[in-house]
Amino acid sequence: MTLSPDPQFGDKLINLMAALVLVLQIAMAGHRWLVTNIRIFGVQPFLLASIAATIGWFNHAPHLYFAAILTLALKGIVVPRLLEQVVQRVGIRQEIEPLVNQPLSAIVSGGLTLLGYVVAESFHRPDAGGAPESLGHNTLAVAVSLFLIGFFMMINRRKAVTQVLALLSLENGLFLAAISLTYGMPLVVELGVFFDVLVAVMVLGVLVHRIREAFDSMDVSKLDQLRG
Amino acid sequence: MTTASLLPALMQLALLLAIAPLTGGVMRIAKARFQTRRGPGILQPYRDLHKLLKKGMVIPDTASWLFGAAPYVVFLSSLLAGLMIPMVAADAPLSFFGGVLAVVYLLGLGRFFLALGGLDSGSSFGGLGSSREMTIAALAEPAMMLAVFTVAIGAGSTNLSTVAHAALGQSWRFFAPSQMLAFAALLIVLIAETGRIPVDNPATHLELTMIHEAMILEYSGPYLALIEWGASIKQLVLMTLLVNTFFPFGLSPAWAAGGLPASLVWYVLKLLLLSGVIVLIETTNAKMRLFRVPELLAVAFVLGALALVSTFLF
Amino acid sequence: MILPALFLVPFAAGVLSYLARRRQQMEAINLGAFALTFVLAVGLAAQVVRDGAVEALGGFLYADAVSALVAGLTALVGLVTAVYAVGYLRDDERNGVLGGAPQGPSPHAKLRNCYALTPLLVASILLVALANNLGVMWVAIEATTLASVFLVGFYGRATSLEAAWKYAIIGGVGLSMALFGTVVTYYSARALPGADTLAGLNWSVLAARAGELDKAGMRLAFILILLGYGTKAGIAPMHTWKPDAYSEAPVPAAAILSSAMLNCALYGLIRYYALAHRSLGDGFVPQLLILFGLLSMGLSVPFVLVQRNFRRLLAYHTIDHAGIMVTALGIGGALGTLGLMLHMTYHTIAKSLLFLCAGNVYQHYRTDVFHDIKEGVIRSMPLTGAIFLMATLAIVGMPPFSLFQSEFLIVNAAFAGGHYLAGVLFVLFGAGVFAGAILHVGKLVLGPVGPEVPAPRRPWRDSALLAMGALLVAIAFWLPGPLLALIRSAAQVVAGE
Amino acid sequence: MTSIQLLYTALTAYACGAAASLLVARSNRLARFASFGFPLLGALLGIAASLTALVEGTAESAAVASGVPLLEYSVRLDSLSAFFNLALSVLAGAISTYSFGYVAGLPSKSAAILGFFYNVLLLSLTLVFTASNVFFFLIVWEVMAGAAYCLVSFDHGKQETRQAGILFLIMSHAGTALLLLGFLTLASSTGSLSFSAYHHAGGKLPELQRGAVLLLFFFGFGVKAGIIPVHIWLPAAHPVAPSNISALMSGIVIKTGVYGIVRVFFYFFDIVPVWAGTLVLAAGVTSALLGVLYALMEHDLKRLLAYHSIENMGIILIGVGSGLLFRAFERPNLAAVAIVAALYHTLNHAVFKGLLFLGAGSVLHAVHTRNMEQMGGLIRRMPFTAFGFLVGAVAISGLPPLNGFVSEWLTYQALLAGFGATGSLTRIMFPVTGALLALTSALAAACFVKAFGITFLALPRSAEAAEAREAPLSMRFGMGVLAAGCLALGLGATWFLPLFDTVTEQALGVRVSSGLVTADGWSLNAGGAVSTAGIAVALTLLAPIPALLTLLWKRGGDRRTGPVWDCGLPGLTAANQFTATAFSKPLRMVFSAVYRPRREIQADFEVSPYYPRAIRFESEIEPTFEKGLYNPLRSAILAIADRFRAIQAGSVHAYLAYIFVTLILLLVFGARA
Repeated sequence: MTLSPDPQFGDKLINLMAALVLVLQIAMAGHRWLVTNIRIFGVQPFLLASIAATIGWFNHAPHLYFAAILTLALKGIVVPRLLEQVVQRVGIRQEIEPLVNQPLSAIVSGGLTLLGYVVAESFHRPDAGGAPESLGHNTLAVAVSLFLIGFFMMINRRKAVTQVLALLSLENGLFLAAISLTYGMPLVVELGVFFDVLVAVMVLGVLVHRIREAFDSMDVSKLDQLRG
Repeated sequence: MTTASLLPALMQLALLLAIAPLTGGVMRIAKARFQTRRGPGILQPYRDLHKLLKKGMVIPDTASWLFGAAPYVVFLSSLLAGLMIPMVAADAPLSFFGGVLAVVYLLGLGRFFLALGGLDSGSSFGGLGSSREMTIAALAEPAMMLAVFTVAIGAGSTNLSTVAHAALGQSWRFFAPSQMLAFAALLIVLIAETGRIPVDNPATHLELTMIHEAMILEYSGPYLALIEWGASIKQLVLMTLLVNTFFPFGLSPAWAAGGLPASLVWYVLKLLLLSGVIVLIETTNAKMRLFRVPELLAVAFVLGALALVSTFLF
Repeated sequence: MILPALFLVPFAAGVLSYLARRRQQMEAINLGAFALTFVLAVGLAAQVVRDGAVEALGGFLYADAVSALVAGLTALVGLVTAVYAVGYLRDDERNGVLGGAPQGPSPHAKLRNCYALTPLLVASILLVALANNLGVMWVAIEATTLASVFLVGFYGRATSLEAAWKYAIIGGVGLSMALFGTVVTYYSARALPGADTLAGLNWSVLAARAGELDKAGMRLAFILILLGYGTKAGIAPMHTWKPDAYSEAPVPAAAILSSAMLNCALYGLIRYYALAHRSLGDGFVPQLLILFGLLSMGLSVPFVLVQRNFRRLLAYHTIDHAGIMVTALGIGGALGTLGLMLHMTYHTIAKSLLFLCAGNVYQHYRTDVFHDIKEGVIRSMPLTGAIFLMATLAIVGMPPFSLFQSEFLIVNAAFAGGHYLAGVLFVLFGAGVFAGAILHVGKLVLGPVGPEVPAPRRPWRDSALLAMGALLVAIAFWLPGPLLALIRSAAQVVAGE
Repeated sequence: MTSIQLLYTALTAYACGAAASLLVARSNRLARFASFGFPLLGALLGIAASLTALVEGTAESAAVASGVPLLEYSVRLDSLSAFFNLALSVLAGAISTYSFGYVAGLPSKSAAILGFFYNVLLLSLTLVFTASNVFFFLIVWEVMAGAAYCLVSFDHGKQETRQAGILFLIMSHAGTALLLLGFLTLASSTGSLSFSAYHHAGGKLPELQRGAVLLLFFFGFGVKAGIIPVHIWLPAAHPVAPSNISALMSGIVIKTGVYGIVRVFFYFFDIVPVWAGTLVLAAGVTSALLGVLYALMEHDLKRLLAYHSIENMGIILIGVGSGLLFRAFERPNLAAVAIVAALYHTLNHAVFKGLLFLGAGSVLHAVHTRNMEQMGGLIRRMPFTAFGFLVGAVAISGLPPLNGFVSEWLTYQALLAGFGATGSLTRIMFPVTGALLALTSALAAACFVKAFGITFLALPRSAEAAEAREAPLSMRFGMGVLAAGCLALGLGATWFLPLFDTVTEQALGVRVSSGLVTADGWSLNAGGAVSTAGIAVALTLLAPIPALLTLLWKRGGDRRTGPVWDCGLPGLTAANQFTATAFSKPLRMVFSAVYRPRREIQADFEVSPYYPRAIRFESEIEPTFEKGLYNPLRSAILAIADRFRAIQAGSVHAYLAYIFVTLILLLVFGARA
């Protein structure tokens, strides 16, 4: 409580961290190595948790700390570990082999970021940036961009694990939107969402495992028996 | 039906029965003369009928009751049609039973049964004749209807008595283009319907060219007589239709004793003239191939259509 | 106390079944629970008809007529499929279909999965209908996906896993969009008093003050929700998981997915429609809905026409009907929403019945490809065949079956509302789907006597079939007064009148 | 009882029949009595109801609300409804009687199922003719189609039957879709679903909508009526149904299309544009002529009859179309005559086509084939059926003095009057139509000479035909009723026609049909007189003449049977006889432009081609509409649909991309107001 809560500062801080998350996301989209991807993904939750904590601090919203901790624990620590284990155990190739090559992916990601800003424009109120109650609202553009880039990654990834990874990174955008726009959903909802994410990761993990057993491959583009 | 109309009916009936074979005889002898032959004599059709009626008959063992019914239907329908047309007086005795449409359809009824009779024996000639007869009749029908319509539209009614009265009222009507065209169309139809050259040859018994004769090949004796007689009545009906609608000169307006003899004379004269025309056509043309007949009838159809168009053009 | 019990009963049944050791126990638990659920749902409906909307747990659960209708339909489908499932799964077990891969789960484990997951699925669907908070509703809808992924992958075949994967991934993306929409909605409601409490995302609160919502926010939220819950409902072009999932899931589960779960996704959409429409007015929201509805209807036509597999055919039918209902929602107004609610009711009954019929055919012939069945189904299975044909006629909107009534109301509403093009396309696509369905099912059901032996008696399956079939015929001619009242007030809730 | 109460009892009887036939499905005998006894009763009640309504000229209505707004079950029995119901009831009575015997050989369950759908069909038909709001009309309309589908598919073991049923149902539904659109356009302009609100409402629509509505209704009802070019289901579906059902289908189900057209064009519109009347007239002529031409080429007895149904629908539409034109030219009296002609032909066609199909059914029942080339000689084995069929054949050929002649005569008179009554360009259409009608009816006569001659006359062409047995009493009775109907409607035309007074009065505000009958009650008088009764009497009175002639001369002549002239071959066999194909050969050649015949002759010979061992001859005509219109359409639709399958090619990436692109598009174009 020594630091005086200057909303202006908070706003800058949040924007900076949000921008970092976005950079990481684009880096993921453009990066070639699977393990690196997982690691980058592992860094994102730290930034997100920080954003949550910052907003919670400036708005005196203690439940955001809770959300921050949950995110950190779940997405920052548990999920990356799990994924790395899967990668180790399955022994899949390290290279990602996206459908669209890396430079182009990066360009597409840039375009999607642009779109994020276009969408968020109607919500953008530069004058209100300093007030604590609208702190972080301007990160909506980042959130939308994160979401879209994550979505793009899902399309762009061949392997089941990488698709899961992309899905989770897409949800990071959601989280950012939730904390920055609304300072977190009501706690029950927040808990439910986390629980669902957890179960979803488990479900997808089991599926990945079974698919590998059944197909001897993690390449989901080979799953094309069901047509028409 | 009152007794007043019964007498004319009986008279016309008698006239029909009597002069129908005669028309055939006249035409036969005229044809012979045109071909510089002597011919069989004008009364030959009566002799033929007499002979046929007198003879016994052989019914095909494959035939059913229909075989026997057909000659009666043919005969009766022609006869009834004859009572619906004006012959010597504009007032046809049974014109209130039906106009020109009824006449056409009654003749159709006879043809229908005759064709069935042709099929009934099981002989392939009968079938062949029925098939060709029905085909030609069907193709002649639209031309006939158009011509009939032209006449009916002119008179404002399909009732033949009304038509005849209307015709009497307008002298020199024939020279209206519509009437001439309609007459031409109907003449072609008449030739087709009565089975004359160039459509059919009533005198042939050559397998491949027979139409009407093939159909009735299995008939003999009195049945054949009825069919022949019926056919001659039909021919007379159509000819009468032609002469009295298009050339109503001398036609007595009603069944009044005064006008009748003159009317009868006129009637016979007109018939003779028409017979001459038909015979002229017969002798100057060769029989057509069956599949050329539709072309002829198409000509008739076009004539009929033109007739119709000219009723409101001129 | 009906409200919490309604979803807790199947939830408990799911947990208990997972713990149960013997098949008979699982069957008994399922049957009992679903029967109880059905009774509770009817009780709830009666209460709602009588008293209007009810709340429980301090407003956490809320049931108005729409909720009661969706819950009631879910419970009905649950009960009927539970009866059917007993026969179906026994048959599967007898025929060794559950054997699976050597290292996969044992047949018993599979059965347990099925018997545990089905009630959980139903429980989450019921929670969707009963949750007042839109966030909780999202959680519950996500839960339905999670509960059903393994149902889709039940048989463990390569194709089942493929279907399950697609279902999970596409569903995951869809629900992320829906969550995003939920967040944006919450954001749009920030100006409302009490926005920062749990009740801030309660539908009953939002709906009452929908006019005060942030318009730009609601617009974005609606797009995201439409795509998100639309994915769950299988609206084109987010429909692609549907044929795969429906044709691979065990038939009782497929029946639930195609009727109750569709309703639940539409339910989510309907709730948001009410908010967005009240906030944004006519124009954007209805147009978007009509556009996607017609796209779904139109896109299902070619697939229905050239379909080779009857379970996939039914899936495309569901896409078509999702489109119909979304179009109806877009057309809106008193008539459109009434048509929607009626259609939801009728479709639920007819579609679940169709899946049950398809299940019988599939189990008897061991194939779901039209071409492989050379004889007329009606010859070896008269009851199934006759009901299959009847239900097909019903689902394509052939009178006297009641789907005609609802579709008629919808088209009528379209014309009355000036959506002429939509009305014409609606009818056109309807005719296309009709042609396809009759072409295929007519050939499947009717035909010569074949070499196949007549099917043995199947008491569980046939009684489920008969019950549902009788219901389908009955509602064609007569809708009970209270049910009609429920449907009408549900329509009023949506139309906001 | 009032007419509507009678109608209710009739409906109840049909409903009981449907329910009872399923309840007693275990016994064939009971099932037959339930399935056909109740509808017989219903038919009698229906006749009573219709006659009451027709004579009194009342229009009673009743309604039941469904609870759902707008959806109401309402009926109204006005004179037009009553008239169509009369035709239905007459036919239903005869067919029900016939069916007692017809289904006797079926397994009891099949008989019960047949009976169930039969009753449902009758019930829905009655309601189609009386339903008085859009919702209810469409329901019963589709129920009718559904029941008819089930009946057509009754013998579904055969591929042909299944395909015909499906074709029927799909086309019928497509027609219903058009109707739905038409009705809804009316509904959106009037704000009501009740027929009574549409009275003359069509004319008030904007021009474009009015045109659209007219076309929608014409083709929507036209499908059911089987008019060319939307007819192809009819020759497929009618032959494969059980014959009693074919009779009902051809006799009355297709008439629902006529009912609809008349109802819409005359009641919902005060005046339709000239082009619409011309369209109906042209469709009528086309259907009539092409219908009979296709019929001529058939040697499947029932399909031949089915094509004749198309022909007769054409004739009916000629009447309707000229009625519309007269109305457009403000000649209500003439319009009324035309309508009377059309409606009378509707009734007549129901009776004689019903009779012919029942006759064909008896033949099928006896020889188990529809192929005429395997029949022959049945007149001796089945004299009653043959006579019934002959009566039907004479009637359908429009020959006096039977009923077909009367209605065709009225049609001719309407057409003739049209020449003087309408504008200069349209007037020429009428006599040309008349000429083509004449061609049609002459061809019909040729066709029935063939149908009757090949089927019933000469030698049997197959062992089964030689062993044929006459139909049982109930079947004969059913045919007898309809044969008597042909006679009565023909000879008693002057007596029946005044029934149309209330119909034309409600439709056009004029009563003409009593005026068509002359004061003495013998003749019809409309631009010419005709008296079928007179013709019949005169024929009878003249009959002694030929009899007398033959008697007078025949003293010495005897009458013996002998063999047919067989060109000296050893005896006539069935193989020497003229065949149906041969019979229609001249017409096939004359109209080769229409038929585009294809023939193939293959001769096997050993030494010289002049002495062939075997000759195989194959000839078929081109199914123009199937080949030129429907097959390409179908293939195109299926090919396009097949292309769409690429969307669902199994790639989860593609699936995700669809969603992604949609999302992007919506965000770009939709997110900002």
